[in-house]
Amino acid sequence: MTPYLIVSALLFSIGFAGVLTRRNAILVLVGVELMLNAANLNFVAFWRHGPNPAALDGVMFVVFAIAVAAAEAAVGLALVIAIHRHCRSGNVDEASGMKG
Amino acid sequence: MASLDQIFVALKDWLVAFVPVALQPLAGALLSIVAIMAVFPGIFALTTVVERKLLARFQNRPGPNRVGIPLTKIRLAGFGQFAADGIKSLTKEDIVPRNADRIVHFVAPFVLVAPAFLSLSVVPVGRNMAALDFRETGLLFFFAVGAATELSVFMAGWSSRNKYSLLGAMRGIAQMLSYELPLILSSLVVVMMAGTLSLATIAERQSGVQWGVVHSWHVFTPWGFAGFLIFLTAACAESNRTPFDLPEAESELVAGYFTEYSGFKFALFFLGEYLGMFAISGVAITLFLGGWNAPFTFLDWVPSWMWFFGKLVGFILFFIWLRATLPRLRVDQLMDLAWKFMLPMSLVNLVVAGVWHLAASWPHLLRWPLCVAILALPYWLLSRGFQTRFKTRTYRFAEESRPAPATAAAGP
Amino acid sequence: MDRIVEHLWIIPALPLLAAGIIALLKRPHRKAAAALAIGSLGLAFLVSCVAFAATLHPAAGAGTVRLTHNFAWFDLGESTLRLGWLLDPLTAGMLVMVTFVGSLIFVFSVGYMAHDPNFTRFFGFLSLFAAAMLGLLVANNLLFLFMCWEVVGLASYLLIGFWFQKPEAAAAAKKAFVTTRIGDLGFFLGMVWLYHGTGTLLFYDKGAGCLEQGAIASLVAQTTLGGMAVSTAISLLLFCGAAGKSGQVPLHVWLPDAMEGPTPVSALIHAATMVAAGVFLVARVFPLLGASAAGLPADGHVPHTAALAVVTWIGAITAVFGALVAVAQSDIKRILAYSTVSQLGYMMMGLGVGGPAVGMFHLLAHAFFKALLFLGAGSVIHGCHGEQDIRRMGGLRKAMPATFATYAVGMMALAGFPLVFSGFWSKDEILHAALAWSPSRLPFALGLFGAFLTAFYMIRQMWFVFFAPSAHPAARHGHDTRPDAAAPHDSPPVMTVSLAILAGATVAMSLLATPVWPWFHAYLGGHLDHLHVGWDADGAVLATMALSTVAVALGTGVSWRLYSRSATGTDAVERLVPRLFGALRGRLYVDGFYAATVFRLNRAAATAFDWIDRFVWGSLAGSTAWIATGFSWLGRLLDDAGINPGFDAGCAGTRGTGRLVSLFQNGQTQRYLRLVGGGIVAIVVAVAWTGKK
Amino acid sequence: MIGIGIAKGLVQTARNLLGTYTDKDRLPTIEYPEERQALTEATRQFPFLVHDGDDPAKGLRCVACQICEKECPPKCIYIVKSRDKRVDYKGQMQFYPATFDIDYSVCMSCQICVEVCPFESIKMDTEFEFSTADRFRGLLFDKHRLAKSDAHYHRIHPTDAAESDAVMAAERAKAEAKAKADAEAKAKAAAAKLAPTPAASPEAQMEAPKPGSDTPTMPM
Amino acid sequence: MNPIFAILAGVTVGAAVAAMALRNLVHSVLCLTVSLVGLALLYLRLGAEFAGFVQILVYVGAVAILIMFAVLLTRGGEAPPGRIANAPWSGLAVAAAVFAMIAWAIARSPALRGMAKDPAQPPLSVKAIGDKLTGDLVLPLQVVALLLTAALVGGVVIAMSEKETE
Repeated sequence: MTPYLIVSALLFSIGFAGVLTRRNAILVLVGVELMLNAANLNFVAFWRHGPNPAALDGVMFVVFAIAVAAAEAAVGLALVIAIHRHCRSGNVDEASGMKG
Repeated sequence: MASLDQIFVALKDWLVAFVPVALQPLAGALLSIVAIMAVFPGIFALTTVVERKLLARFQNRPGPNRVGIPLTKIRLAGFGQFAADGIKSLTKEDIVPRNADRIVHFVAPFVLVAPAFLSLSVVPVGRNMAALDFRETGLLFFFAVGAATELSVFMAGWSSRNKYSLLGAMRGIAQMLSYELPLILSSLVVVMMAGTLSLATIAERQSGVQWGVVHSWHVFTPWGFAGFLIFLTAACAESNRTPFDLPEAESELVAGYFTEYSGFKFALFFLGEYLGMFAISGVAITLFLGGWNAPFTFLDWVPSWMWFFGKLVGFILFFIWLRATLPRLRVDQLMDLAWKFMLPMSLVNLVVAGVWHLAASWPHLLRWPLCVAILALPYWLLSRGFQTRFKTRTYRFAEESRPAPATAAAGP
Repeated sequence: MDRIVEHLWIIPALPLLAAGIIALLKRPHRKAAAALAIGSLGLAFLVSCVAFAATLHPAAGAGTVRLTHNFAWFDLGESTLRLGWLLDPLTAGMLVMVTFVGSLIFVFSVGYMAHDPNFTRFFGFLSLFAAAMLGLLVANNLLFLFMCWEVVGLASYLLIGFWFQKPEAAAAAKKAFVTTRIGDLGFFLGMVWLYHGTGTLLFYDKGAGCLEQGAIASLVAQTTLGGMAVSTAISLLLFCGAAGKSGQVPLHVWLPDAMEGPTPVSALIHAATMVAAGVFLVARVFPLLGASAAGLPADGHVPHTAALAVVTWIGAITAVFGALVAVAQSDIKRILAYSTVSQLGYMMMGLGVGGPAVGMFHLLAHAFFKALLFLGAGSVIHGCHGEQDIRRMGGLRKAMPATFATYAVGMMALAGFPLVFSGFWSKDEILHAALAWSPSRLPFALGLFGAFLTAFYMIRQMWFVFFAPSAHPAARHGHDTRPDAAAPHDSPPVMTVSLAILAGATVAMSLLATPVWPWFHAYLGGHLDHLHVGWDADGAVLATMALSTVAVALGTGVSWRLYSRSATGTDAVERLVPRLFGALRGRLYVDGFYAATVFRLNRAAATAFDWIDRFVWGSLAGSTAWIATGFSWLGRLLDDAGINPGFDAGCAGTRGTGRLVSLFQNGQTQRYLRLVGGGIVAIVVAVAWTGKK
Repeated sequence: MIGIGIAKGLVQTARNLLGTYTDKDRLPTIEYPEERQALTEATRQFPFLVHDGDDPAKGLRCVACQICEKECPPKCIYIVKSRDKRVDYKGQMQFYPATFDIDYSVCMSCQICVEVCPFESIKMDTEFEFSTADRFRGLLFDKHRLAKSDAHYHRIHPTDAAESDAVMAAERAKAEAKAKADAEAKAKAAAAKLAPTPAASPEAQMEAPKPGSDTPTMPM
Repeated sequence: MNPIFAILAGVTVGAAVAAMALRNLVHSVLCLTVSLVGLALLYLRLGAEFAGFVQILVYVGAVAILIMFAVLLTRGGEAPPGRIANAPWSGLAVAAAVFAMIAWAIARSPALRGMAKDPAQPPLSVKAIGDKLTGDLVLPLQVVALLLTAALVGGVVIAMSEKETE
């Protein structure tokens, strides 16, 4: 149990570090994906070791999270493409203007 | 007869019994792996020759018929060809473009072949003969593993740094993604009706008897038949076979995403494609054509694995036949077919399956026409829409410039 | 009987199926589309007739036939959401009317839209509309009714904007959609409140429905703002929706504009069916409106509740308002549109003063003759090649005799010519009920005035279209820009036959509700078995009849006299009272008023928020930076003074502060996120620390 | 409807496939090294040099006039003229090729050399199996490899050979006639020196230019 | 610790680090894919077959390809010149702090200590998942379906909008 949680925490932190530092917007999204997946690992681990595995709650969470993450990726990447068209750059720090 | 049917299972058990108990599962798995790694590439090797020979015959040529046993006069009707090809591809120079991304370029063919083997391992090739039997998620495993193919195609196309490769990869990914939907939806019908994702169970469920002597294959129902046709078409596209071979269209893109591969890696791509075709054919057989079941009850004495491989050979021959018959589609036609025809039809087929299930107690005379009608009407409407798109081409300028008497002469 | 109500869903399902199939068809499949649409609605008509027949024979002692069939839709946590079908005389009558009139309009459309390239799409939309409307009628659940109600709104939006290439049509569609949405907001709130209050949205559910004794009693017992009963508040909110859909006065603006759609659409939506949905809704939830502390409204007796009073007043005002504006319009369809507004007002008034039977009879009668009039107008427009201005028509009596004859029937029914026209009886009933309304006689007076105006503007229209000598030669030949176009011609049989059938129905309807044989009341009220032929009305009925006849005659006479003597070109009334006429032509400036108030308010609010954003928040944010810069500037000043090099350190510190402050404002998401991350860690550590203690 | 066309196509190709096993016309391929198609007389592959008699070294008809070398479009012919002369088939003294090479890897089989040769000495062969491991030496044919007997020529292209024999016979006849005339003229001149008769000399003058004017325009 | 778990965890975490650290975007995404496959295998080890295969199907089959397309559409096929990170040290420090916090919480959690070391494989049939999805969770399922549709439309609209104005 604990090793899984540690792996999950590591993945979360790695993703978080990527989100915090990488300049490229796509890699920021990749970091977010990693964070989401870390959470999913937690769900599965707790489902397996939790008190009531027959209720399937953890697995259902994961299934829904995957579906939502797919939607998030689609919209996020569309945004990145739109920003790229607009600013001619895929870097988050260059898209800091709030006006047009 | 039962002994012959289970001969391989018995053989495996006998061999495994020599190993210490603790290692027996491992040994069993290894044996299965060896069997798969031996049988299917073997079929692949034979298929390459058979395909070339048959295609030649379709085009009124004899095809390869020379290479036999070296240093003798024995020709084996050309079946030594695959060994020659194999040796050639193993010994050819391995060329990597200077600008290529070496690691990705190297890994891509393996990413293609490994999932192909994995997906073969869930196909039940006979009674009790599936290397991996996921009782809950067999079909899902197949589709999940198949997803890696797209990645491999992308890796190969991108890492080559060649516009043809990249174009081929993009085409290939678009095609695979588009056709995966009808593929999954049409197999979903079977999952719905069988109530399980396990391929072995699905195959077993088709051993019932209907109409006296016929085994209840799914293809003998309206939804099964429609689903089978959709699955077949989508399978054709998923395995990049003509008429859906746009990703590697030699006349347009040289060889698509594996333009920049040579020697052994090229052979791996070739192998991977064919293994993918075998796997998807195997799944089609399992889902619709009764798996390892005989078509008629009085043929049950033939061992189950023979039926499976017989059907597989039938599939391979059919794919070759298709390749010899149909010209390649254009990209827009390809997408239209997937999204405007196959996807709606597979959704309609889901409805039909539901109706079939609800009408389980009805007499056949009512149930059949109803389901056929629900299928036929959208089919008719949708294909009417296509007629304008696929109408016969007229070569305006060519015909105008042609002198009048020559037109009659150029008839045939 | 139960089988019928169980399978009531077939009626809306048929057109829905047709709409679905038509949606798959392609443009050239015109015949298939028309055949599907008409066939499905015709079938629905037959099924409706069966359902109607079922309501004619109530079980002994049961009073009204009221069949329900409820079923669970889905589970929502612990509660189950249930839907159901309802068959009672109200539903059955409306079903027959909608399917009958609808079928005729569909047939008419085949001729009217014959040259439109989007013929197939048109029939798809029509079928969708019919399906939604029928679904609305058979619903036994306010939520399902609301869903169909919204689909009706959508279909109407699509149909009004059918010629979306015309900017007016697109704008009209948008206007109709938005305006009715305002009413629907009220409807929705009312529905939610009703659910909150009663825990069900089923109308009738063996005593547990929201329109039955138990639920209503509990609603009446509760009070809300200002001592108003909850039932009244809910009723008024629901009435908001009805007012939006039925074009009652504050929300009527969309209806005349909706005439931009094809004429059959105007006939179907804005005369016969959709606008009637609001009236139908009020009739459907009448028990709620009529609920008072005394309990449910009994048959035949209409209580005086606050909700019904509002309905009455709004109805009366609408009736007169619509009629007044109609007097000054010159577009043939627009006159009819305002006439519809006015007649809807009558219906509402009838509901308020006389109960469902009165209002609904006017609704049904109006549906027939207004559909007739609209189709007649369509025939005229079709015959005049798209000309819609009545001042440029004239003398069409001879050119299109069939249209003229049927139009005259419709016009007389609308104006309420005595005895053989349904409009007379239905209007008369409303007036009679208004006369008996104890709170005030003013609605009666308004109704009478409306009757006068109705006759006036209809005669005006008839005169301009059919009688007036044509001053403009172009009018004879259709449009100005096409001098070589054919002369006005009568419409093809496929159109005139529909007109004739509707005219016949209009006259036939008049037999159903005379005081001599009030069949319709008995039918709606559920005492058909007590019905007998005979005069048992009081003197007030006769008096009302006489008064309304006088009003109609007066209107007819004045109008005829004014117009037949006047020179063509200008309007007689306009010459008499130009200012009033101008005001009326400008629709009493309601649209302008909205433009000047609501829209401007909205824009002003937007500007204000923009200003606040820009200056208040902007300057707040800016001032933070300014303060920081100020500090650093100060620091530099001190440094420049050079009193002490030690100030360098302080200066740097200040500048650092400034930079630090500006760090928060640099638009770099990642920096913000870092702070968030650090903050979370800090909070967790802090909490853990204090928790340990 | 989608599918009908596909089915029709499948039937068509299936007929083709099965037909190859039953119908000779559907499988026209000849398995080459073992089976060979009989060559038609018009077959022409690469040029060779004709020699009369048995000895290629002596009997070559070529007189090293180098017309073919000049005319050859890809310039694959290389000729070195001999220093001495020898008697040719007409019996005249002519040069002969000391070297005559044709590079078959360059030759494009256009047959122009054959067209321009005035001496019927270069002709097209039907041989085509020249595959070799050495693409430079192996395909550079010298005069020993190029020389083939007139009998060979008769075997592969009998009609053409007969024609060229006829042409050569005519030439030879003319040459002999000319030689005879020359001899007679010489004799007459000698006689005239001895006893000049005015009647005889114009005859001889008229006859003499005749063969000379014909020879250069002789085709083939 | 089980060696198979150690290998899987190592591959997953290592690939994640590579995904976040590599310069070339395509390599990053490929590493992300490896990491996601590793996660799927971890799910399998935990007995959640369904979740594992769905993870591969969706992430490898769809999301990874989607990201690849986005990378190529934004011309990210080449390794970008210049800096690839903004002020990396402070970001890393924050991330490390977050990790430390979570790890501390895990280490000190009393709830974890009470849990069984390796409980019996819980039954996980796809049928049960299906029943759950169409039973209790039907509303969330509908909502997710709506969300996916909205995301589809939204994605198309966002990615297309600028083109019209240009």
